[in-house]
Amino acid sequence: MRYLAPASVDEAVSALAAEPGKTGILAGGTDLLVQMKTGLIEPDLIVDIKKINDLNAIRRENGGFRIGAGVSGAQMGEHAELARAWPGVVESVNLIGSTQIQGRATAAGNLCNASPAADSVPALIAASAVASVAGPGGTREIAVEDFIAAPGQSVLEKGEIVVSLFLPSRPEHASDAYERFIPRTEMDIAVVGVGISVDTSAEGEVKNARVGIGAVAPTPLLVNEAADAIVGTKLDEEALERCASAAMAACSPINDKRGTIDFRIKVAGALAKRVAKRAYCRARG
Amino acid sequence: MVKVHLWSSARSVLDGAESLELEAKNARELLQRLGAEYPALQPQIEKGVAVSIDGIIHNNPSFQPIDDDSEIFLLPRMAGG
Amino acid sequence: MSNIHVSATVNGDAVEFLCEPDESLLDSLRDRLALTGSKEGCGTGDCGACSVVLDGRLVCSCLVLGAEADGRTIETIEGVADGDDLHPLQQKFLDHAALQCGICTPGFLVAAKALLERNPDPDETEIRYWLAGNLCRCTGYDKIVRAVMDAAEEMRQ
Amino acid sequence: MNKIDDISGTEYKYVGTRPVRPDGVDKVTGKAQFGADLYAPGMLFAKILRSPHAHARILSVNTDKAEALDGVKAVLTYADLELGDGGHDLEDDMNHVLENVMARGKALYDGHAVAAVAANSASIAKRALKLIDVEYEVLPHVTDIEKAIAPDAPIIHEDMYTQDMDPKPEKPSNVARRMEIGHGDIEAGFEKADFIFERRFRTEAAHQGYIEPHACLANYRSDGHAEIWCCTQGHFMVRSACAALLGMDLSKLRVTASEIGGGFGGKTTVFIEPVALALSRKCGRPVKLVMDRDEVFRASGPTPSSVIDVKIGANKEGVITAGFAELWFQGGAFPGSVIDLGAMCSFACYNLENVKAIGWDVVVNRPKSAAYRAPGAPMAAFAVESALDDLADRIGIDPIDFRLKNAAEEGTIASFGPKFRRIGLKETLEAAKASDHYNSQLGPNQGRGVASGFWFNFGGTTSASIKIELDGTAVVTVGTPDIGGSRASMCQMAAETLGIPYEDVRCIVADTSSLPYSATTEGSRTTHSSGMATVYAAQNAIGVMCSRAAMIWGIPEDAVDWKDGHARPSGANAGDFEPMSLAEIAKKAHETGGPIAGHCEFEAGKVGQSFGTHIADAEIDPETGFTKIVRYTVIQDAGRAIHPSYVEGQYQGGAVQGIGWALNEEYIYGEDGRLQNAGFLDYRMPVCSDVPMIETEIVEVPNTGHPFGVRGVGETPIAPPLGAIGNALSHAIGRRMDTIPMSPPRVLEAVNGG
Repeated sequence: MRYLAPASVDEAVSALAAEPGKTGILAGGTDLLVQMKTGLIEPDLIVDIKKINDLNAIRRENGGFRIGAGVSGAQMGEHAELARAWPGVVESVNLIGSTQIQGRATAAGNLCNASPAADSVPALIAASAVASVAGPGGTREIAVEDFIAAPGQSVLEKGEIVVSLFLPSRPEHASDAYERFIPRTEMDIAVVGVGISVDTSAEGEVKNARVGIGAVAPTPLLVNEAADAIVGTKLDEEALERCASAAMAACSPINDKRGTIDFRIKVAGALAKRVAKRAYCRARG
Repeated sequence: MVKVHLWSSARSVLDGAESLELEAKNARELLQRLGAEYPALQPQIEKGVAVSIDGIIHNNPSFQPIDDDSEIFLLPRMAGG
Repeated sequence: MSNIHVSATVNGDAVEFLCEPDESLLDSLRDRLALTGSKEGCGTGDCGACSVVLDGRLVCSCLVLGAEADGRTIETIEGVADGDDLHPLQQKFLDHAALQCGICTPGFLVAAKALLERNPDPDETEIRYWLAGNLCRCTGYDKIVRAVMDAAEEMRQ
Repeated sequence: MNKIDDISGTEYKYVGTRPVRPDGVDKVTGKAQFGADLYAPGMLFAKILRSPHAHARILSVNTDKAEALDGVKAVLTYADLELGDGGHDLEDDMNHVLENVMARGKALYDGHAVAAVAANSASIAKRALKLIDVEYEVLPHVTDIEKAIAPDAPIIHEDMYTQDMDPKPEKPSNVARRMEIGHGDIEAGFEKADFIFERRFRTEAAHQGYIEPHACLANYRSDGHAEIWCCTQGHFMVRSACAALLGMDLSKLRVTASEIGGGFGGKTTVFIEPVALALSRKCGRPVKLVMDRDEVFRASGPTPSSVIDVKIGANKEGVITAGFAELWFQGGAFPGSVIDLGAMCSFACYNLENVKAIGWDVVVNRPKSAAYRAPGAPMAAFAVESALDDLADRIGIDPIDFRLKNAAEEGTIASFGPKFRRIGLKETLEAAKASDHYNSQLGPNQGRGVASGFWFNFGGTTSASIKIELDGTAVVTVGTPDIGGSRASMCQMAAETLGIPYEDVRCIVADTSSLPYSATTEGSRTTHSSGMATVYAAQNAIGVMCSRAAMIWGIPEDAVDWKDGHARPSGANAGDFEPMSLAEIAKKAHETGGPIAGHCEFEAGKVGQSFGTHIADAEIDPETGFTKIVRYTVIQDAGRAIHPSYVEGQYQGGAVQGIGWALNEEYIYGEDGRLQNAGFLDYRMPVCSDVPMIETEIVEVPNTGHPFGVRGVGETPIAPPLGAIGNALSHAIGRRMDTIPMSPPRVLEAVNGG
């Protein structure tokens, strides 16, 4: 295996494209190195992107935020403006694993690992986040909800890397939240994860909303029916029930070592209500 | 003579009786006499048996003294963790 | 596969070592630099026994490549004490019997030191959530949390 | 043997205090050397090839390509391990140990070792494993107890017929053995009962969860002598087992115990040490073998899983009239699960006129189980303590009063046979009843549970020596590896007996060539047995020092006695001379006959059982089934706490292991018979933020058989938690929980009336 730490995106892309064998992109490494240790993958080339300076920054852009692919969850949590604007996205990356993991794991890496239960993806979907990708054929933008093709598989072509994630600007009275269910209080992979973003009118009516749900289908889901259930309401109990049942209806989970089908569906409903309320309260300030 | 209480699955050998009488001055002698007089118990004795003398359980019974009024219980050998 | 030459700063000392490209920083510290204080409990970032501080950031050294350490600074358990003077955390762990077998203790001390450098007055909940990535099977965590609180109080004086 | 005058119950200078452990500095500075921390010149790295099948015949193992790989120095198959005689001092059947260390013709579980390689680097060894061609004939498997005992179950050992059955079975089966204990007439007892509780309970297998994977370094020299350096609870056991498995003379093998990163019973047998030694013998180089975490889960020694039917009858006054339990334990692919201990523990806490427990030892396609802290007790206590809780509700009696009314005490005929000597169960129940915790208010969705537990505690073969240095300090040498801080207790007991400051005593754990045989650190025996041996060895040394003082004073030897660290003339010569301190005597040692030392080698007996009672408050989230332990209290009888901090540490550690087992820890096997959660991510042990502070209360009912009144405390703490938390959740939900672990899906199902 060869290890490369290029200084520019172009250098990284050409190295990846030129490699005939298997490649691995190293940002935080908290998924990649685990898969290498357990023999799941044996790359012939690893490209470490952390020496490419402009991937390690969070910058304001058109009122939103451009988060470099090398930015760790801990750095996102320490960025006061980002945490104020997108508390849901920030708490999703600050729930992954432990303090030690959050010091390394990146939102982009979490997205590229393409796990159905990825913590950051439901929140990124709710936030209408867009991934900027560079590759041999140039750059392109991919909405996060279209990024994951199947469990463990993204839509990236050979030689492509995620350069940054863009979170759009926020109108007034808008906010988001993320919560997941795990049997312990830390360290587990999400059994169910729900991210919800809402914009509200001055009077507190939900103008529009987006709901992302993880670990209940082969890929994290954008569930429009759950969002529609609360648009035009002030999040009364009835709207929350409709949102919960829409969330449950969208689930097609499996039985595995982390949860049963019935359990995941019920918890998805319960979490949808809680996360909607939290996002709404935050939006109302 | 010493009164020896057996654990219940061993009692099947004595068609249900809970205890028996034996001549023995120490644990080793007791087990040798027991195996001689009740051959059906010999395999279990060889595999390992604990002897409780007046409430103290000896996992590797040997020359611990036994006197006539000692309360003797035979138990499966015990391992700990 | 050919080895990679790495020069880094470990506990304030300049070091150089060769490592295989897919070798973890934990293996480099232990097998190349004979710093066996960091321990491998799982190799997958789930137990925290290999915790080190990399450029000021608390990480699991089993989930960092040795090659990544080039040009960077690393602090391990061997650097926590100041020569023979134990760090207050080390002394409090002993005073409170906050360790039994001691295999997880290096990871806990490195993680707790990183916490107190960020937040000199953490409450019980903050300590417990910050240390949630460090598994201990012997103590049930009670005396570890008390030792960290006690050390924090002493260091605040 | 020295005469022990009964000094328990008096106040001491060091026993009962909380000094800093003598070996602590190395452990907090990262200098302590654990199993994987040793390197040797010319050392090779080894890896083991493990079966991916739960049950398969091994038709052939072709190692040619692996042996040809550059950097590979030795490849091992089962043919390299031939059973010699020896290992008679061990409880395990050496044939089973041999076959478990490396498959002999049949892979019996996912992870069963099939071959091993030693090479210049770990990565070369790993690549070599892929070049070993193993031809398997996959067979049907079974990993669940109830399926394994069904008539049509696949048979794991064609030659296994259930022992101790009447009549003798003709067909082989997966049931290795039946056992039974008890007294009285349970049918008559059930007749007299006004209330009867009957139910089946199940517990899944759990792992000890020690953070240090098994690790060893073996060095077989050309002169036929060999050394092993490994993390283990018993290096004398490792020596006996390895000598037996390699057909070596015991005297040619020397084993040194490294620091041990947790064991809890899981390191009381051998898994990789014989493999490393055999590899070293093959290539004449030191070989280091360290397990990965997934290997620890798939191929070390978890607990049995269990199925337990309990039936208990009690009358209106709250007296238990009959207790019956039938327990099925699977001990993995080999006979020898701890079914005896489980059956014997089930009713151990109670004074029952009519009691019976039947136990079945079942084999399945899972790794060979090993001990896990009071092995068998947590499962049995979960079933019985749940039954008592249910009966108490129906009788309308407080759960603690119900236990007090039936509690075992001095003179009680134990359900497993002998009469109890003085024990402290009632004292723990009284303390629980009076505790602030038991009388505090509960919040919404919360429930409180109580449970009691017990462990036999052991003595066993023990050796210790103590030497008095010229500078008046002392070094205690014992043979029991120090897992939980026992070196501190040894130094306290030695200092107290010798009458010198605690700081002047060191304690080391000697290797198998430097101390006579000493049994493993297990069975909560270390502070009891090594402690006793340390006191006798110290008294032996005191005898020597008294004779030296007599020589210096020119008075008869028996006219000197010892008090507060000084020799003093006594009897006719009392007051003739100023008392002479240990330091003064030690300084003149070489003039008065040579170095001063004492030793003791004996079968430690006079064991005192340790009883405990726990209180657990649990809060559930009815919408998700999440359970939070909001308060937990451990009350246990230590006889006499030598070092209260480390006694509390055993209480807290055992409680949190119990919390993990009760709520989330389990072995999950797929339909393919493979372990699905072989890692700390999905084998969910409690993390720091999962649990509250664990409150403790040390009850002290001295064990008069021990010089300082010690009762071993290491194992009892894990017995009550499954029952206490099961009862707490049953009250919070309003339905009896009967399956461990009580994970969120199961709690949610119970909340929704499932």
